[in-house]
Amino acid sequence: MKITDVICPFCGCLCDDLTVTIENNRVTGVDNGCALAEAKFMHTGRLNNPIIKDGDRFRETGYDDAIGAAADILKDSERPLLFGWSGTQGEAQCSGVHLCELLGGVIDNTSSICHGPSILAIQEVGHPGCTLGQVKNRADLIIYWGCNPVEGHPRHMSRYTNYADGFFLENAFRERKLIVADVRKTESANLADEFIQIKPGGDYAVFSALRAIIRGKGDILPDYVAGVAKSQLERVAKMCLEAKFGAIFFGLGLTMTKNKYKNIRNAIELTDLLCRHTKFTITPMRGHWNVYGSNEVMTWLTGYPYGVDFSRGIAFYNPGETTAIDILAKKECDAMFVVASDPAAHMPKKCAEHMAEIPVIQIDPHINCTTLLSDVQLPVAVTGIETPGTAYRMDGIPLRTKKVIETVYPNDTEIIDKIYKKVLEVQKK
Amino acid sequence: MIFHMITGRTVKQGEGVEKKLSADYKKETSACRMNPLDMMDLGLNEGNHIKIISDYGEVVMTAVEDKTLTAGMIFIAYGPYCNVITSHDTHGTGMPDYKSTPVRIEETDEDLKTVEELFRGMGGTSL
Amino acid sequence: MKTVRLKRKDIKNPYLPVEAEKITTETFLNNDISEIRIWSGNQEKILEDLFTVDTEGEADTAEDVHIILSGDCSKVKRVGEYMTAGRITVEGDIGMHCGNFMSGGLIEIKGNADSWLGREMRGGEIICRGNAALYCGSGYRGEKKGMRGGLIHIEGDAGDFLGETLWGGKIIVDGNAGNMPGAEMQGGEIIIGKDAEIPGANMKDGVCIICGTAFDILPTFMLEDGKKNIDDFKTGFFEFSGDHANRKPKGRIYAKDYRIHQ
Amino acid sequence: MSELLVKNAFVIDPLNNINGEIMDIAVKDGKIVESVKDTSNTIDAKGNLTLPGGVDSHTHICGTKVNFGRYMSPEDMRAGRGRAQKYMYPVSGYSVPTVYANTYRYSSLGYTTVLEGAMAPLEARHTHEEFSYNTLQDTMANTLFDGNWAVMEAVAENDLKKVAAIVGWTLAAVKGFAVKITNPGGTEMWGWGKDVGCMHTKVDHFGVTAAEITDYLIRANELLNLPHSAHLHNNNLGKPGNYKCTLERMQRTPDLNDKRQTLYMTHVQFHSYGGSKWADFCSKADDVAWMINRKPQIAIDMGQVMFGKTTTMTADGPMEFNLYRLYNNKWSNHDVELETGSGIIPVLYSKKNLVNSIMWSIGLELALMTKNPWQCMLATDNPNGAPFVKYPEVIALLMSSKYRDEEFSTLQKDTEKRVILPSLDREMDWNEIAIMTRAAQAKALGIVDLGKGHLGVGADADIAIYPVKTGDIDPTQEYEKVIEGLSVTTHTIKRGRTVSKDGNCLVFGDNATIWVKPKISENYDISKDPEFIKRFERYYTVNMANYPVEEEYINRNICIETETEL
Repeated sequence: MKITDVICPFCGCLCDDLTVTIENNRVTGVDNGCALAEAKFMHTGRLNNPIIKDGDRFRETGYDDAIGAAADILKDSERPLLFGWSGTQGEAQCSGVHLCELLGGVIDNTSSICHGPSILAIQEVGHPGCTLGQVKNRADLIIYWGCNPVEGHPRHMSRYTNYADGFFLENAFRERKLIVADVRKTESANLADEFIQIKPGGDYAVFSALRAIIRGKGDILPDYVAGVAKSQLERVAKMCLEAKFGAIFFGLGLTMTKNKYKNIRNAIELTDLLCRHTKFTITPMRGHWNVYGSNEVMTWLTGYPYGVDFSRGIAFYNPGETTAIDILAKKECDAMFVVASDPAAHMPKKCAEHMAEIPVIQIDPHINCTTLLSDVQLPVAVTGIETPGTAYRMDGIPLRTKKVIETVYPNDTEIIDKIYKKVLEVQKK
Repeated sequence: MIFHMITGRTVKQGEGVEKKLSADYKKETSACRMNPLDMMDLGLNEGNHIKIISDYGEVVMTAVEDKTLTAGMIFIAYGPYCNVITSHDTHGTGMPDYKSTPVRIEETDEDLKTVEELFRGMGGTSL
Repeated sequence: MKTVRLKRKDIKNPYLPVEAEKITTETFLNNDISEIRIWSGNQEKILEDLFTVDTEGEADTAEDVHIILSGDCSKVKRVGEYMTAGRITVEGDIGMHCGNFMSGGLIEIKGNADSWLGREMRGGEIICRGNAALYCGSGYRGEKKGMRGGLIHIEGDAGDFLGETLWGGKIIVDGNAGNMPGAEMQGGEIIIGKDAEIPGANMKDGVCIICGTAFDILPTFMLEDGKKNIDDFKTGFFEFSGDHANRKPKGRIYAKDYRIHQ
Repeated sequence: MSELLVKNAFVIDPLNNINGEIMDIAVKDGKIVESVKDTSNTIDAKGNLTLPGGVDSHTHICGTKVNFGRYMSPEDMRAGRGRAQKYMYPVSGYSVPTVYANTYRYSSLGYTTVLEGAMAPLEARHTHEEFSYNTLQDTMANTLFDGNWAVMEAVAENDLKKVAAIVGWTLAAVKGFAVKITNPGGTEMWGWGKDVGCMHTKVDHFGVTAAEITDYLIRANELLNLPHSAHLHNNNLGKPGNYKCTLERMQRTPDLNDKRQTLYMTHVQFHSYGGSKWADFCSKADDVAWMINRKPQIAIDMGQVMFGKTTTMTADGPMEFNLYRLYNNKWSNHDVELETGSGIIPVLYSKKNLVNSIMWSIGLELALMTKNPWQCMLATDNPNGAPFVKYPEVIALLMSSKYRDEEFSTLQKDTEKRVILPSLDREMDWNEIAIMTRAAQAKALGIVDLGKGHLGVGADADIAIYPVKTGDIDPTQEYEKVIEGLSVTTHTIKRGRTVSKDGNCLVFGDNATIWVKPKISENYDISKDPEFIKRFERYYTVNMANYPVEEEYINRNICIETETEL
């Protein structure tokens, strides 16, 4: 059986044109998808049953037992951290926020370690953006800054930018110019008309320099800015000003490097400035398929996109204080609830060490690094393959991911709702 | 010599995110890619084991040549290996220095740890 | 004059943050301290659960109250929030957000201060004998105006984003400042005794003085002709105008020495 | 199911011509009935003012741009934080608060039905997801067609029925309620950083004008026999001299419907500006009101501005960019492919500012000079003019010239040279306020037949009881009591249940989404049109199969199926 128009639950591109072949309730083929999509749909490495840590080993158990154990840990916690959320359905994210309010915990999603700094920048200066189709149909200049779509978002260029058809471009591939800015010559950079190679940590200065050039203050600049020749910057500024529609995409090369969110603020201010001359937009290359959904859900429920502290029953937000890395590294939480992400694999060692010290509950279909630090893990259905649910694309478009095969596993929402009920029950006692 | 460590996504690392205890994932995330000239300076050949040391820890990886990197820069795919040496300092922004931790590199005879061994060292449980 | 001595009790989890915005001078005008609530993690407590309290003397106005904090207060946040008058002395370290929105009075910290010291401060004075961590004298997320008045004096070093979005008032750091002091500043004055990195990024107005070396000065700052004397002691400083990434900026950086970002 | 009796209610129910009578209201199974047998469940209204539940016919509470307003504004969020209560979740925010905050605050103001003013079809799921948390009001969504490529192409082909076919399919697919046109043509031009002005500039490439787009959508709306009329945010919003554009739009609107208006023009305050630049900016509310008074086919809402901080948000991308250039504060923009755009900036309306003071005056002038209150709804274009929590103050201003004069004396002093407000002595009565806040809105939206906006037998038992005894206070003098009395109901009853009492919500709530599904014959089913499909698949970045909003998103819902001429 072939199922068409399937949405890929891997990266923020949320490609919705996959065709998945199913035989005997197993995915046997994925058409149109990239290598990452194929790996996702043909996944292995599942955890079969709930497990509970017992001494220095795990033992298998039933769902009721594991839910009870999870509720016991959470009810005793004076500062639980609920982390993850980017790899699950919007419905589960909503349940997670409500659970956090009930517990008086801190809820944070993986954006604090991907585009959280972009959000901080947006909160300072706003965000001139658009949906990806706007870029595909109009843009004659594409800029990838600090990101490598060939590796990170393999179909981004073919669906939305350089290799996509465009309504207003006769020959989109030829008419579109591509600029790539990075600290190293990535595969994406090899495709560029103009490659800006910046010394690590120099992005901020380069944005400032471009703004000065566009304001007619180029004369004050030195010959080189962060390793980039002034003549190249002038050329790039000219390309931007001559574009009818320019679209900047940026990645973790800006958020994770020195100056963090200030890099993005500067990039946005450059975009704002260019909008006074022509049309420009800027879009973060969101990583996890539904990380933007976790920001949306948390925003409409709590008012803030990530890093929300409900310790006192009201929402308090201050990334750097209420975000997962800071809390773990400073040992400020006494229990952790992980849903649909693998912090142990992606956080600095000091954070993992604290996870080993405190009780950790994980809701995830797979055995992963966090499993090794968990006290309880409940396996669930894979959202977007075994259970449907809402997801938000990197440009904010909401889509409903599909269920393509049957499963015996409950989904994230069901498990979290059960834990919620159980916590209510034990709190009353 | 101080190297500037950048960590990031790769296709192979992405393919492995749901099988993190596999040999493929280990291979991809424990590869330290570096400029060939830097390798020459350190007397390293492709596949040599190296110890990478930062203010935050040390870890054994495999040296892999990568001409896209300029001298003084190393690239490691996201994963449990680079985490051992990554700075957890977020500078008040929530984001650690995933792309800006300074490290030192030495050749070593030590073996690479498996992912499970790495976590056992931090207090994790074996499966 | 009323003196209130608060000593942090030993508790089982020393890492758990405590929120204690009630520890401010006005609170102790009332002699009944049994109703003073503070939070330890998600648990609402009364002050005496976490502190031993020892009061002497009487006061009719906040001006006459002196709070002395001792014991490990490095996780005690929001002390002196909205303080208008009087005095707080911290014998050791203090947690985040000390002196938020403070408009008058004096806070003296004998140890180190954690991040967001004097956030959105309006007036009064904070002296920190040790180091101050990140975002000292800064604003809040998304808010255009940061500290608007008053004085913060750090005798040690300050961390990154010192005086971010500074709008008014004065910050003095005797030691080094971290990355990006005075980012987005639109007024006020920052004086750094030693070195700093990327000062005044995107500033529109205000003054940032660096008595040591200003590292990685942004290329969008323009070196003005001739050297300047700030006062009798700070002489022969380089003067930069900027940040010229902005339209008609009025900001000034003075530095004893500098390195251009290259 | 349950029965309820509201006793001793001082009822004003304009749609049923009840203007202040003490009555009992009987409720059974969520509807108003003649009488009930079981009187165990009784609310004593004690002679207090009792109105049909409030209806807001133009507000921004749910969806992509509203949420982006929240996302970018932690400084606004911290202004309105509250903790959980038994039936209330924690809330945050003032001008763009969280969904729960909106629904709780609307409920304590006595509102039971709200219309989200702008939903991009491509992002409709988002609006519906948020609707499901807006539990205490029934919800519906204006659906944006201002820059819809297929519509513009059909207009260029002079094919009215095709326009209707596209609109009909889209509304049903995205579970929308009405046709919204925001700066027609302008949002498409904004894709190139341009605007259309008013209203005869041709849109690049598509070759149609704003006037034509609106003309066609007005007629298509009637062909589809939709409950609400076309709902227009006109071109040139916020520009000095734009009143001419407003007048021309009114002038060229035909009268096509005898049950309601043919065109709903929203936040007309922002469209009644004289002058040619900010320096000679002035009110032209008298000209605009004069036209409204001659045109029964037009209904408007005020778009009142109130002083203080708020956040502006609209699908009108180019307008928000112009505002950004004035304020130089943060600015967000979000263009939606093939459909529309949007923009957001925070603003501060200040009494010290001459332009702001004139804007404040214009909104009130419009309401006071529109003779027929059924043609003028009370709204602030929440949160653009002000957050809706200011409605009681707006009402008090309309009821008291004393209050207006007192406020006026605190404005920038040149204001009096640019407006006529001080010369207006009309003071509205309770009945007129009831019309402007529920009855006229329900009528304009075409939902009276669904049982909204009135308290007749068969109506939904959506009832608001305010702690106001109209006989005991003189609203022309005691405006503070008006504000206080209308700010928090003693009871807000939704579908027969008390959902909010003295500002506390008593239930989690269970709203319904009202949407339309025009019945269109096979021949006009645009989703089967090969050319439409081809262009869709080629230029959208979402496959057509993934575009329609699934039933899962509208659990409780009321579908209005309409008989059409297609």
